[in-house]
Amino acid sequence: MEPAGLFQSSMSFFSDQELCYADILTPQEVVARIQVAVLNFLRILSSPTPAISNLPLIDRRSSNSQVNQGILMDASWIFLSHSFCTRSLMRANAAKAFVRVWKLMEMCSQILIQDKRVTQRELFYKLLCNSPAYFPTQLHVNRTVQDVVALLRCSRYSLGIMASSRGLVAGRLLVQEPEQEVVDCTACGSSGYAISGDLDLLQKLTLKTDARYVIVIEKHAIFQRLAEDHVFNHIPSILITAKGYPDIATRYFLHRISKTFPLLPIFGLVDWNPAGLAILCTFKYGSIGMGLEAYRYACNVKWLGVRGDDLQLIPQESLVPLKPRDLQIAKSLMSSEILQENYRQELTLMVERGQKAELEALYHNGFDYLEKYIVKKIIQFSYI
Amino acid sequence: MEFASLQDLYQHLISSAIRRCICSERLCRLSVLLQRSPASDPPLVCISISDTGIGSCIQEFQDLKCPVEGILAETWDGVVYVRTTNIFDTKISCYQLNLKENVSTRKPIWLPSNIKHGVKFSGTEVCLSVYESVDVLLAEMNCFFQKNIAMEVVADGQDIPGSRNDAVFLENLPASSSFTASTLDHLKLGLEDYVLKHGSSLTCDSCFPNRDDLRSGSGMVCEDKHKTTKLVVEAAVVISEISNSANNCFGARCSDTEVLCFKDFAPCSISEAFLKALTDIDWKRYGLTLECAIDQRSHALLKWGPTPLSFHIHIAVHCHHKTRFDKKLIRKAIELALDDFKNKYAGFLLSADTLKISMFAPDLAKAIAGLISYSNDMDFKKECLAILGLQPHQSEGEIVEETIKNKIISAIEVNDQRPQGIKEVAPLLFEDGRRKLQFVNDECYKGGFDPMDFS
Amino acid sequence: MEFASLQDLYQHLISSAIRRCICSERLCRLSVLLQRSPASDPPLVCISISDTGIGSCIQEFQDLKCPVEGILAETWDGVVYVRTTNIFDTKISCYQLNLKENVSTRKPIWLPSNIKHGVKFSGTEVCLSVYESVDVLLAEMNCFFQKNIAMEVVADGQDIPGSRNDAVFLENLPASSSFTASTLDHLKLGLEDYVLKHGSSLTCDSCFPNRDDLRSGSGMVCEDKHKTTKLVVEAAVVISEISNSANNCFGARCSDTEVLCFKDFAPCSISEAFLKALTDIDWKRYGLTLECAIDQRSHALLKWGPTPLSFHIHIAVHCHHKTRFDKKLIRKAIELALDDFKNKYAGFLLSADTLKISMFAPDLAKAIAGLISYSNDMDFKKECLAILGLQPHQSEGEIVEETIKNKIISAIEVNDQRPQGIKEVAPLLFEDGRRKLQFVNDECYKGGFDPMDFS
Amino acid sequence: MEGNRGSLERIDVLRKITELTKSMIVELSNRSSKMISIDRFKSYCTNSLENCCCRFNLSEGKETLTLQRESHVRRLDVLLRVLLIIQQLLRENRHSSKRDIYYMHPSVFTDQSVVDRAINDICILLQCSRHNLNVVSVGNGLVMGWLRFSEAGRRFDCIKKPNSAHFIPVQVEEVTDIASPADYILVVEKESGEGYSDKSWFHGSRKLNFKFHFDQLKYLVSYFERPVFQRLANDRFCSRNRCIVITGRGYPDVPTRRFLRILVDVLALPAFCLVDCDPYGFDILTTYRFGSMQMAYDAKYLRIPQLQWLGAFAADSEKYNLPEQCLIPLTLQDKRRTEALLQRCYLRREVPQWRLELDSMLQRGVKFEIEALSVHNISFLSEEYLPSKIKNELTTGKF
Ligand SMILES: [Mg+2]
Ligand SMILES: [Mg+2]
Repeated sequence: MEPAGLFQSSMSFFSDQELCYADILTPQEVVARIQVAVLNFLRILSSPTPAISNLPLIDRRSSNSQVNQGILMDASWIFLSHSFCTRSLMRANAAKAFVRVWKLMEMCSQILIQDKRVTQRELFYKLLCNSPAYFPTQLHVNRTVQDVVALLRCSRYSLGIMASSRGLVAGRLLVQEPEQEVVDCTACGSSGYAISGDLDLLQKLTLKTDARYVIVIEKHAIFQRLAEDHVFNHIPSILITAKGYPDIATRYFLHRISKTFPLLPIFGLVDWNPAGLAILCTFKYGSIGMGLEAYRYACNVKWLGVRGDDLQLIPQESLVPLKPRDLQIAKSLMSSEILQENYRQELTLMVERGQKAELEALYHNGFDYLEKYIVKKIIQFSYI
Repeated sequence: MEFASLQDLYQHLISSAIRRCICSERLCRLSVLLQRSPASDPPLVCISISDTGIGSCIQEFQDLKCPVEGILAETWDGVVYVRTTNIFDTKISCYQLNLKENVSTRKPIWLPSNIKHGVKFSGTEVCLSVYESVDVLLAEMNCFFQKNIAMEVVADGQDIPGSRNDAVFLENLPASSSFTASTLDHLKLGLEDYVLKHGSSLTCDSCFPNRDDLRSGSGMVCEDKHKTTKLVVEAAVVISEISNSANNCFGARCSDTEVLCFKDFAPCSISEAFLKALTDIDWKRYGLTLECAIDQRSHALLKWGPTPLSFHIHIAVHCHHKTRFDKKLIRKAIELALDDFKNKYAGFLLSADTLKISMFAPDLAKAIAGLISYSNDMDFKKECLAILGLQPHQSEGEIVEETIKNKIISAIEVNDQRPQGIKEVAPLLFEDGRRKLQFVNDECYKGGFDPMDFS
Repeated sequence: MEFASLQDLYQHLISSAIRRCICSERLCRLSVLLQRSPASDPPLVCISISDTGIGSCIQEFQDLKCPVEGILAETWDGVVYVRTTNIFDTKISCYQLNLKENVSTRKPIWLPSNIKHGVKFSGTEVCLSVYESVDVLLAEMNCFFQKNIAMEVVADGQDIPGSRNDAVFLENLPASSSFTASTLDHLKLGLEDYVLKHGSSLTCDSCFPNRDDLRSGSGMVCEDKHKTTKLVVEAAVVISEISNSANNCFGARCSDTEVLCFKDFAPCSISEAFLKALTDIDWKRYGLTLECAIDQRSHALLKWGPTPLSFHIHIAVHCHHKTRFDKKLIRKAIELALDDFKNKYAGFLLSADTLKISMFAPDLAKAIAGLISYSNDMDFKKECLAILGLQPHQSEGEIVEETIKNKIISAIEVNDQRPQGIKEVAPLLFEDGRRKLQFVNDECYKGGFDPMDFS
Repeated sequence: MEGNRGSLERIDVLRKITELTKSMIVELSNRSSKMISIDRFKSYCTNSLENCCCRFNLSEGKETLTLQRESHVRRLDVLLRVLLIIQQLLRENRHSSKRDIYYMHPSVFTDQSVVDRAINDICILLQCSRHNLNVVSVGNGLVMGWLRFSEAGRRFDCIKKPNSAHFIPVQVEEVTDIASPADYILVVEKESGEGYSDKSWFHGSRKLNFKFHFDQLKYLVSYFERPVFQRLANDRFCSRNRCIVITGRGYPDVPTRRFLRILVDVLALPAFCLVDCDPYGFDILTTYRFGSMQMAYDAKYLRIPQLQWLGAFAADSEKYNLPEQCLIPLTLQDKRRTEALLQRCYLRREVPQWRLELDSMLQRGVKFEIEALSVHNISFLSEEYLPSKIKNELTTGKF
């Protein structure tokens, strides 16, 4: 794309406020956005009433999130509305953060111009050497990256920062990377097919499936168990895990599957504890902390298990008391507007019982029980 | 009013004379004559304070109290001779009062009056005789007149044979100042004079060769809440640069600030309320860090910490028509004077926040200059230079960075000059925001714990 | 010795009689006769305490002190008649003493003695007359004899016309116990009897139908450190099961423990030292958690917590030849009794640790039984059953698990029965002892965990 | 060596379980409370060289679990429960992870480390390796580069995309048909550094839990990116260098170490290890080369005695002119840890030059991460540092 065209599209991006999430951009596009930022800054600085322009950052706090309740489908997702927090140089306690944003943009721009990518750790070291006063710890880098994401509204990956994904997929899915052989995810063994952290690549994947369900699994070990047992051949399905709280890439991959195959229901298999529910909700709605990258990858995940109804299948000794951290997560979830009513009831039950149960507790009924359990839940429409 | 010392007494008498001069709203003359009787031992000195002000009434002296015992009692018999006339009087009244008598029972002894012979003038002369050395009195009075900058005083020198006399205060005012100027201007000019002389009678040429090296600001507050008397507080601020360290002048090297205080045209001692007013001022707004305010009787001393200032700041406050000091008005007046100063002189008295922010300017400029110079997009570079008002060939070197830095600093300083509270919100980098929420702090998203916050 | 009440007095007299019986080391008879004078009002009752023990000396009564005032003074004139003879005496000495007289000046009044006519016997009779209801006296004495289990007492009933009398204590001893038994055995048997009757004179058939339901242990400590008197403390422990809850008997349902205390064959009140001895015992070694020990005057009450026991535990302590209670000896004696008990009855009074360990038995048994029953190696199964002493057809069901569990529990209990201190410690039997230091920690992986050692 | 390990049939393990069971009930029937005696293994000692008798396959003594101590009975309870689960796994020929086992009785096991210990104890008792019990680790390891192999009949062809990461197979023992044209194997640590996590939530808990919940730590570690590995991937290192790159992502798990061992044995390639210049990095290095204390009983199958230490060395900070900010002073804990490391007998015995390097770090009092090398130039690591070091190693003929 020629520079002028890029400029044009970048300018229109900043004036078109219908988009409130981070785009996956090419390095050229990101550089163009940074250039617009520089020009605007200089113009305002050199105007007859000179000023240091404030940085409008999309507000990433929960107070700025809203729930979009689907009318036709029962899908809902959160999005960030168009309110900003503002970074200003003129506020002494925020001035450093303001300069950090520009310093990071400078660094990213250099990296992108060189057509390189760095890890966040390398970025830290580079910044530590350039400006030790501004970036004494990794945390400062991480926060500033979020600011830049919220300012330029492009994904972290687009800024030239390498992302890795913990995501794995197995089951009845054929994946083809551009100019590569087709990978059959039924034949990847119990370790599955690793989801790349390169969102650009994920965007370009060709996907094919004959599955009837997508099953999102909280735990790697459960995923392995199901993959080892070839559960996807008995229940025609695609298995996905992010090994805990999902990363952007895994969520994006799931999002792509749900867009490519809109008729496939997605089931979530998580622990019966507040963290399990939070993981489910992160797949379903996104999370505020993921910043702008979170919300566009919402998927309508149904909660298959473990739920309060299943406690009869679990021996008492496998129920563990809730810990303070669990209660903290529960409290935070409770306060979230997003949480649908029947989820809220489940959470209330956990808190009232003061207990939690892990997915593995179902093994009490034998290692092959998990498969039967999934089948039973699906055919009984026992998901919420 | 009661006096503990001779100094208090004659200072009061001089201040009253000055007030009468000011009230006459005409050019007046005030003279103080010290005349020693050569015969007496210890030496008896006659102090004569005469003015061409509006004339006095007997009540002015009737209420003065003097202790029967103490130093004053030993040096002075309590007797004052007063000669006074108002502009429309046909004669000059003369009387004698013993101020050591009880106030309520005190009776003036009327002396024969002098006929004015139709000449229209007004004035007062007060005489008293004290046992005191002329040198001591002269030194004290010198000191008094040096500090008394709340008004312009012109004193004639009289050369009477056999007496020792001295011009205690003589000043050639610059052409710009005139007797028609407001009392606030007088205060400011007076403070400037005081600063030029470092508070000493000798003008120190090595420090402040001329008035142009001084920068000053002033402010005034009135309180007029349906009260009969209008309360007015005036304040003036003068800043002088601390000159090179080779200068021997002590006052020029110490960055502490003397705050002079006047009440109804007379110097006055420092009250609790006055000190409180000084400490209550938000000095940080002016880039100053007050360490402490000390009562030095004749003035308040402000000590700046932790690093001393790189310039002198001098402050004078004048309260009119006030029976007591109003903390808030004093504070407000000084702040207005400081604000006035800031608006007149960009880059001076910048707030602590602004100073802090300014320190980021070089880094910010470097980052933005970096973004320009690393770019391989020539159009972009050209456009940037154009906006900065630079020529295309100036793209290299540190000139871009320097230009941006200067622009940033000037924008920061302009921002600081805006009066507090109505600080204008700077434009957004991308002018598209519909709802601006609020400013975020450095660690902006620290507080809220989001359970789903695990990106 | 001084007495506050009539009860104290005659209890002392009876105890002295018992002591004389015990000292004679022969089968003796002790009788208490209450005889009312029908004529008197308030009724005068003659109390006669006679024994066939070793006989007394006058000193025994000479030292007794009675208050001149108080209840005792009202009901009793202070006069005791004593008739006594030793085995080698030829006559029975008779004398009268007024115990209300001052001890130092008190003089016995000698009455005519009775000739024994060559018959060899010994014994003492003490008579006194008191104003008291026979019923009250009888009830008090009954109570006294019920608790006084430190010795076996046989009282003859006497049926004298015109007198009211009662067998205050009569017991058919089991064949096994004999008068040749030691005082320790007497204590134990006495405690058993006391338990069987729940401390009431009525034997409660519903609770403890017979002595076989009781389990008991006893222990004795002597202190003989070159002292002239040998200090002996004996203790007995009896455990009875708490029967079904339908039982109305109060004592049977409350799991608190009464600790009876005797001194030189007589019940005695509870001292501080005694309570301290009780609380000092390491009850956890016996699986008991002492909540508190309360002084109930006639006995100490031990309350168990937090969960009440599922059985009754009864304790009696007897100190001989001691002027004061020795905390350590008492504690030791009780612990010996408890140890004796544990050794006799496996599974009882297991230590808290052992109880905790025992709780793992079902889980361990379940796992081991699981390893056997899930195995598809038939030979192995058969072999295991053989080792466990089970028949091949018993391989199914819970019998294997139950058997293993019992074996585990018995292995655990065997360990608990070993006397303390020489408990076998075999946690880490290294074949070469050089490394012992490194692994002494039980939680060696946890404690000595190397944070960098992840695999 | 391989043969031994592979040939241990399930049936043999099951038979060993029955023998163990029998021995326990025999003890019980004799009213003996000694249930089990476990050999102790260790991978090193801290004795001076003369007194050291560490050997990799000899037990150091026995630990007897009795019914007399609560701690022993608890351990027995866990051990028997785990043994029962393992018996079931073996009978059904299923595989399970340590974590799966933990979740079977979470309230009894209370912590993953308890289960891990029981599994180690069982391995020692049954004289087998963890995989013989059908207990597999959730692999964290990654491999890329010039390598082709099969796992349980599935082909893995890393050569096709030499710059993308592949998971190290879970069932390492089933790996066959290993083929590679590579010149060497490069092992990189990349555990995270201080403050690496984005999540302040974890940030706070990390240090607290560090010591006792290493399982949790691992979970965290897996959370972090793998910078050096990614750096090499991003720089297309394997396209320019014929090599195999492996990372265990911090402390390597059993499959990663076993996989590396098999590669080294089968391919007979030199293996180089690149770790941070800090005590953790060094400990990771020793874990690869000598095995860990926990798995000492199995060290003979896990350690890689041929592994060479490539860097980063303390002297590199000067050699490559690292800015001062990148050099982090050793904390007191770091120093203690380093001193403890220096005591390990195998360093004196086998790699005295490593000791010198470690000691040099201690003397300098600073540590740094591999990423610090990229400060001047992002591609420095892959384009200069590694090639020159490896060339040096290969040409000086240490191999
Ligand atoms: Mg979970
Ligand atoms: Mg490291």
